[in-house]
Amino acid sequence: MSSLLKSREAILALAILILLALIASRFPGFVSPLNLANVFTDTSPLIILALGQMVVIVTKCIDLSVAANLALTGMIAAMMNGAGVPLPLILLTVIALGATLGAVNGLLVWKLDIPSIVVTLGTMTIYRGIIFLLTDGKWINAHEMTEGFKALPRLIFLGLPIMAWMAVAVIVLTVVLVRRTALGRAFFAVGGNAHAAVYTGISVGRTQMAAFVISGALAGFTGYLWVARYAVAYVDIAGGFELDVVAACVIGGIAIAGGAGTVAGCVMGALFLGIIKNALPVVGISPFWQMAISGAAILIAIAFNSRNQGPKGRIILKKAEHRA
Amino acid sequence: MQAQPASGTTPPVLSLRGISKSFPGVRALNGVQLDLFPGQVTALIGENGAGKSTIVKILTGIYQPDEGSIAIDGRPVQFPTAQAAGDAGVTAIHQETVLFDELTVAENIFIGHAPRTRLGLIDWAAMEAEARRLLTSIGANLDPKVRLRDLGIASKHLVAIARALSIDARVVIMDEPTAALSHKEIHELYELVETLKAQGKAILFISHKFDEIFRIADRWTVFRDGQFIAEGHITDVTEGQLVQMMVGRSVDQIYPKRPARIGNPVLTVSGYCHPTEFEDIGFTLHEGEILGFYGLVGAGRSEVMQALFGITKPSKGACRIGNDIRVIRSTAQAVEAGIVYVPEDRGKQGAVKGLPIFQNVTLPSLSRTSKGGFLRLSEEFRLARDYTQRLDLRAASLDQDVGLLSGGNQQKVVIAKWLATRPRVIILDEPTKGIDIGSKAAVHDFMSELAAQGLAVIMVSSEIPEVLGMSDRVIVMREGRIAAEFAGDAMTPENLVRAAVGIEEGEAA
Amino acid sequence: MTTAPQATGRQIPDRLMSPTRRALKSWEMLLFVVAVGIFVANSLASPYFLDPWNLSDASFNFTEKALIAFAMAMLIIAGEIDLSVASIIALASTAMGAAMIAGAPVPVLVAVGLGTGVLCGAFNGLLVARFGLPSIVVTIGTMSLFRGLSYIALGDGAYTGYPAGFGWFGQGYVWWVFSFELVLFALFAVVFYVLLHRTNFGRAVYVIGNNATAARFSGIRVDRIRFMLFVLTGLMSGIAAVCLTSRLGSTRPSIAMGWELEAVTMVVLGGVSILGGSGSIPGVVIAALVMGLVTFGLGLLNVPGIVMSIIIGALLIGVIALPRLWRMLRK
Amino acid sequence: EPKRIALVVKALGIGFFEAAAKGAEEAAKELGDVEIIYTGPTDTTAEGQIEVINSLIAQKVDAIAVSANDTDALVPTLKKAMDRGITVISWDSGVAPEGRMMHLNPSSNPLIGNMIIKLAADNLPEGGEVAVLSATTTSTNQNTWIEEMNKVMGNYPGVTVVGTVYGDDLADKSYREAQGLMQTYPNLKAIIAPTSVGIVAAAQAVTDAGKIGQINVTGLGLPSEMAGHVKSGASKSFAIWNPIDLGYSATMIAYNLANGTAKAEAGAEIPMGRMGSVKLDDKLEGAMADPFVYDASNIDAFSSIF
Ligand SMILES: Nc1ncnc2c1ncn2[C@@H]1O[C@H](COP(=O)(O)OP(=O)(O)OP(=O)(O)O)[C@@H](O)[C@H]1O
Ligand SMILES: Nc1ncnc2c1ncn2[C@@H]1O[C@H](COP(=O)(O)OP(=O)(O)OP(=O)(O)O)[C@@H](O)[C@H]1O
Ligand SMILES: [Mg+2]
Ligand SMILES: [Mg+2]
Repeated sequence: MSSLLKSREAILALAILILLALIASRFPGFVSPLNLANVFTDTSPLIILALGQMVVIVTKCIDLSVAANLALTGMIAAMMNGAGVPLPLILLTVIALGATLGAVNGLLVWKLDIPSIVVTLGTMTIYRGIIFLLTDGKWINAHEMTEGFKALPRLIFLGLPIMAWMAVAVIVLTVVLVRRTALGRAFFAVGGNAHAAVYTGISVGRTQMAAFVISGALAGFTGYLWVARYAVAYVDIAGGFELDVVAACVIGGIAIAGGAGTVAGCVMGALFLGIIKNALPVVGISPFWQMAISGAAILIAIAFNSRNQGPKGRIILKKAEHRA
Repeated sequence: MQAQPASGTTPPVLSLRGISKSFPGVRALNGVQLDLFPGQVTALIGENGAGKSTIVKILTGIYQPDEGSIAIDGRPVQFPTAQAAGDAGVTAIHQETVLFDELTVAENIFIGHAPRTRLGLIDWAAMEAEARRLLTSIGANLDPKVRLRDLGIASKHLVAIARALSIDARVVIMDEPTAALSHKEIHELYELVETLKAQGKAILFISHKFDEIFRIADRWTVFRDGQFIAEGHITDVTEGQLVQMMVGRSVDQIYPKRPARIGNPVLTVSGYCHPTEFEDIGFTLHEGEILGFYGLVGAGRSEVMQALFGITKPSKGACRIGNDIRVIRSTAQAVEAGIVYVPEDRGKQGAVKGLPIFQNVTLPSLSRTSKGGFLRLSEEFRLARDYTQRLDLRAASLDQDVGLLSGGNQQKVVIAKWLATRPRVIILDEPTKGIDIGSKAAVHDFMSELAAQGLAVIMVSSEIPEVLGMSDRVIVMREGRIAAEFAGDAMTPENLVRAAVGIEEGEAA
Repeated sequence: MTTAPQATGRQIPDRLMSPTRRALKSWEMLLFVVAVGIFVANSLASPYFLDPWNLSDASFNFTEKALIAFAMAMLIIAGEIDLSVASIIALASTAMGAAMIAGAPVPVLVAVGLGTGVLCGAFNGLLVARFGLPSIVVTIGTMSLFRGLSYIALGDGAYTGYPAGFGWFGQGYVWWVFSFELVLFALFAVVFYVLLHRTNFGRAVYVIGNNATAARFSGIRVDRIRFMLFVLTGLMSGIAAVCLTSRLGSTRPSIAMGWELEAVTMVVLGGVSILGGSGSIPGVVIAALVMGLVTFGLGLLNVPGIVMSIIIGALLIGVIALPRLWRMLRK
Repeated sequence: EPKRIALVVKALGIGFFEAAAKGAEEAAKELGDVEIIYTGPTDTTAEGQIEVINSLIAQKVDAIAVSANDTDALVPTLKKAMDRGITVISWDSGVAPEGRMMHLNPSSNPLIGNMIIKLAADNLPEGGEVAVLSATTTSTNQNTWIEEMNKVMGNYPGVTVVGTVYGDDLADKSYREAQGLMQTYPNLKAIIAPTSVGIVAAAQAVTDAGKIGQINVTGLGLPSEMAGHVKSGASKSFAIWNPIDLGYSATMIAYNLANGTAKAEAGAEIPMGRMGSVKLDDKLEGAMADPFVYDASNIDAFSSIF
C-alpha cells in the first residue's frame, strides 16, 4: 500500500483527481460523465502521439518531427479523399506513410549515427515544407471532404466516439507492446544501458529505428484522425504540437535520459495537459493563463520525479540493501 | 613448456586458433589459441591486461576478432552478436556486471530469451518463478521482483551468474566470478562449478586467485601481453611455475620500494559515515608514507577516497589536514587543501577524452598557467611537457587526443595532471589497473620517489603483491568498513585475504 | 622475456600544431566554403543582392538570433541546452513595456530588459545546476512558463509608444551601413570567441561537455559553471529582447515565437556537437551568415519562407551527414 | 519598365488571400504595365512579415500593399520602405498611421461591427445569449469590429454577449474554444465568429455537438468554405465582402499612388478602377464597400467563386 502511494503514477492520478475536484467546485458540469468523455476524446490525439513519443524517449532518443509528420500524412489523407480513394485504403496509406517518415528518422539515427534531436529538428521542417510544395499552401476545407471521411472519428460507439476508442486501442496495444513483447523490453534495455544491451545481443540502432517507426506510424494515423475531426488540412495544422507531446511524456514521468517510464504515466501526463486545456475556458480562467499553468505543471512534475529517485551512490553497506 | 595436444581422447568442444584483436594503441591479443573440453574446468591465467577478458568478449560476440577462427565441435562458427553466441551454446559471467539498473532481477536474468505464453507474449509469472528457481540454485536469496538498482555489487553479481545459467549452454565462461563475492557465496559458486562439470559442460574460469585455481581447475592456459604462452594439466604444474609464465620474470623485482622517512601526520580522518556506502572510517596518514588500502572488489575503498576528495559528502565525520579540522565539500576545496585523487575509472573519471594531452594535464593547474583568467598556451605546454616527460609518456604529440592513447599512457596523463598541482596527499586508486608491466614499473618507481620527497600517498589496490610490495602500512576494508590494519611482519597475504573476505582467525581458509 | 620499454622512445615534438594547419582541416573551413558558394550564387541570381544597404538590411534577419546562438553554443558545448530563450525574449520585452508605461527612461528600459533576461537564466540555471534536473525538460517547462507570464501580463494587448531614443538599438546605424545590431553582432562574436577559446572559463566549458564527471574529479566547479552559462544565455536573450523590441517598436506576447529552434539550428549548423564537447564560435558566426544569406537570397527571388526552411533543414542534416557518409564509403 | 506591386498577406495559403491575389492579378491585367508579387510569411507572425518586406525593399519594388499581422511591429520597417521611395498602403488588416500612406478597410468598421451582431440578432427575436469566437488576441481588425459591435449593443435589447474567446485562426484551437463556449453557456443561442477560420470551426463544433437549430453560427466567412454549413443549417447566414474586389482595389490604389496620379491625404478620393473610388478620412483610412450577406438563397451562386 505504501509503495502504491509512492509510485509516480499514483501521485499523478491523485493530482488529476485534485485538479478535477478544483474545477468541479467552480463548474460542476465539467465533471459530468458526458463532458469527461468529451475531454478524453479531445485529448486522444495527444495521448496517441505521446505513447509513440514515449517509446522513442525510452530508447534515449527524441522525435520532434511527430507534429510535422501528422500534418503531412493528414494532408495526404485529405488529398486522397479528394481523389476519391476509399477510406480503408487511405487509412492503410497514412499509417504506412507515417511509418516511412519515422523510418527515415530512424535510419539517419541508426546508420549515420546523427543525434536524434538534430535529425528530427531537420525532418520537422522538411516534412512541413513538403506539404507546402504539394499544395502551394492551399487549405483543404470541410466542403472539399466527403461525409464518410469526416464521419469516422465522430461515430459514436458504446457512448464514445471512435476517436476515443482509437486512443483506447492504442493504449492497450502499447501496454502489450512494452510489457509483453521482446521488442518492448528491448526499448527499455537500450535506453537504460546501451552498453549492456550489446552484451545481451540487442542491436541498439535497430531497436531505436523500430521506436521511430512506431512513433511515425502513430503520427500518421493521428494525421487522419486530426484532419477528419477538425475537417480542415493545411500546412500549419498541429504547429508546435511536438512540444505538447514531449511535455505530456515529461509530466508522465518518462525519463528523458531513457530507460524508464510507464504507459499509465504517459497517458495521465497527456490527460493532465488535456484537462488543463479544456478546463480553463470552461472555468472562466482567462485563456491567457493556460500557457503559464502548463509550464508550471511541467516544472512541478519534473521536480517531483527527480525527488522521487531516492539517494544516489552505490549500495555497499549490507544494511542499505533492498530498502523499500 | 609447449602447447600440448588435447587431453587424452575427448576432443575439445570449443577451440580458438590464431585469434588477434587490436584496439587503438593496444594489441590486446596476438594470435592466441585456447581449447575447452567437456566436463572440465580450464583456468585462464594472466596478468592484468593480458587479454583474458578480451577473449571472453570475442567468445560471446561482443567483439569481432581481427584474425583467427573459432570452432565448436570442430565446425567453424562466427558470433556476430551476443545473441548468436548464446544460440551456439556459449554463455558468460562477465567481469564487469553489465546489467540494467531500471529493470527487475527477473528481467535482467531473462532479457532476450524470456519465457513466452502461447500467444508469443512474455510470460511474467513463468519468468519470475524460473528466476527464483535459478537464484535459489546458486544460493542467492533475492526477490526476482526487486529492481536491480536497489542491490549491492555482490547481489548484482549473483544476478549476472543467474543470467549466464539461464541460457542452456555447453560452454560456461566465468571471468573473475568470485572477485565481488563474499566467503559463503564463493563456496556456493564452487559447488555450482562442480554441478556444471558433472553435467558435462566445458568451463572457462578466469581468476587471479591461485588457491581457487588449484581447487577447481582441471587444466590451465597462460596468456602474457596478449600472447599465448602455454597450457597443460593442473596436476603437472606448481604455483611458482605459473607465476613465472604469467609475469615472464621473477616476481620481487617489480616493486622498487625505497625506504622513506615517515614524518608528521598530514591527514587524519575520523568517523566518516555515508548512508549506503561506508561507515565509521578513521585513519591517520603521515608525510612520506605509502598507506595501502586492500579489499575485495566493491569493498567501498573507492567510495571512501571519493568522499575524502569531496566528490560525495560524508553524512558524519571530519578530517584534519595539517592543523585545520575541516569537512571537504567539493573537489575544488580538496585540491586547494592539497589532497588529490587519481581515480580508478580512468575512462570516466580521469581522462577527458576529446581534449588534447596538454589540456588534460594542466586542467587543475590552470590558475597557475593562466594570467587574469586568460589562457597562456606556452605556459600550459611547458608544464605539461615537464610532467609527462618525468612519467615517460609515449605519445605522438602533446596535442594528441587523450582518448587515442593506450590505457597505461592515459593513466600517466592523469597522474601527471595531479602531480602538477604539487599536492600534499595523493590518493592513487588502483594506479596500475590494466596497464602494462613497463608502465607499471614506471608508476611504482615514481610513487617511491614521491614518498621519498615527503609526499603522503594512499594506494588503493586489489593486487596483493602490489599492496605488500609498495606499502608501509595496509588497511583492509570489507563491506564498507575498516576490517583490519597491518604493518610490518603482520603484512602477509594470508592476513590480508582473511580480513578481506571475513574469515575469523583460526577458521580454515 | 618481456622487458620494460626503455625511456629513450619516440620523442614528443616540442611544440603544438600550428593554428593555421588546424584551421585548414576544420569544419569551419567546410562551412566557409559553403557560405562563399551561397554568396556567389546569390550575386548571380539577383541583381539586387550586391548592394551594401540591402546586405545591411538583410543582416537583421540573423543578428538577434545569432546573439542568442553564441551563448547557446557555449551551453550546448557544455552538454546542456536552453529551449526557453525565445520565451525569455517575450518576458523581457514585456517587462520593458511595463517599465515604459511606468515612465522609465531609455537606460532603465535597457536595464530592465537585461535584468529580466538574467533572472530567467538564473532560474533555469538554478533548476539545472542546483537541483540536477535535465536542462531539456526544465527549459521546455520554462519556455511555457516565461511566455505564459507574458500572456498573463499582456493578454490581447500590446505595449506601444516606446520613447524615440529607444528605437536606436534596433533601427539605428553606427556608421554608414553598419547598424547598431550588426556592430553588436561583430562585437559579441569577438567577445565570445575570446571567452570560449582564450579563457579558463571557456576551457572548463569544453571539459564539462566532454566529460562532466572527469571535470568534477578535476576540481572544476561544474555546477557553478553550468549556472553561469544559463545566466549568460539569459543575458544574451535579454540583449536580443532589447534589440528586437526596439526594432519592432512594440511588444506582444507572441514576439520571437519559435526562435529557440532557429538558434539551436544555427548552433548545430555551426558545427557544435549537440551531444556537447566540441564546436567553435567562428563556426557559429559562419552558420549565422549562411542562414542569413540563404533566407535573404531566396527572399530576393520571392521564394516562400517555408521553402527556405526546407533548405535550412536539409542543410542541417546534409552538412552533418556528408562527412559521415564519406567516412562510411571510404571504409 | 512595368510597375512592381507587392501584395503582402498575413500568411500564404489562406483562401481569403488567395482570392485577393486573384483580384490583384485582374487589376494588373487591366492596367497592363503592372507586375504583381504575391508574397507573405508561412505563419502569421510580424517577424516573418518583416523579413518578407525587407527583401521587397531590397528588390526596390514600386509599391507594397500589406495586410498586417501586427499594427505596430511593422511600422519601423515600412517607414524605411517609404524612406526609400516605395509606396506603402495597408489593406484588410491595418498598420498604424506612421507606417503607411493610407489604409483600405474592406468595409467601414462600424458597418461590420453592426452587421455581425445584426446577423445574430435577426435570428433571435426573443433575445438570448451570444458569444464571440475571434482570431488571435492581436488581430487588429477583429478587435476593432468587436469594439464597434459593443458600441451598438444597445440597439439589440435582450441580446447579451456572454464571452469572447480566441481561436488564434487555428482550426483545432477554434474548434476547442467553440466547444468550451457551448459547455460554459448551456443557454447559448449564437456564436459570432468574425474570422473565416473560426466560423468554419465553430460550425463544425456545433454540428458535432448535435446542436444545429439550437445554436446559430454567424460572422464573417467565405462562401466556398461555408456552403456545407449553410445547407446543414448550422449557419443561417453570414457576411463577407468580396476578397477579389479587395485585392483588386488595393492594387489599383497602390498603382495610382505610386504613379503619382493620386495623393494620399485627408479628404482625397482615390480611383479604384471598376470599384469606383475611395474617400480618405482624417486618419487616412477609407472603406471599400458594404459587407454582403450570404444565406441559403444565394450561397450556391458564390461558393464556386471564392
Ligand atoms: N574497448 C577497449 N578499447 C581499448 N583497449 C581495450 C579495450 N578493451 C580492452 N582493451 C585493452 O586490451 C588489453 C587487454 O584487456 P583485457 O580486459 O582483456 O585484460 P584482462 O586480461 O582481462 O585483465 P584483467 O585481469 O585486469 O581483467 C588491455 O591493455 C586493455 O587496456
Ligand atoms: N553497486 C554497483 N552496481 C553496479 N556496478 C558496480 C557496483 N559496485 C561496483 N560496481 C562495478 O564493479 C566494478 C568495481 O567496483 P568498485 O569500484 O566498487 O570496486 P573496487 O574499486 O575494486 O572496490 P572498492 O569499492 O573497494 O574500491 C566497477 O566496474 C563498478 O562499475
Ligand atoms: Mg579482465
Ligand atoms: Mg575501487
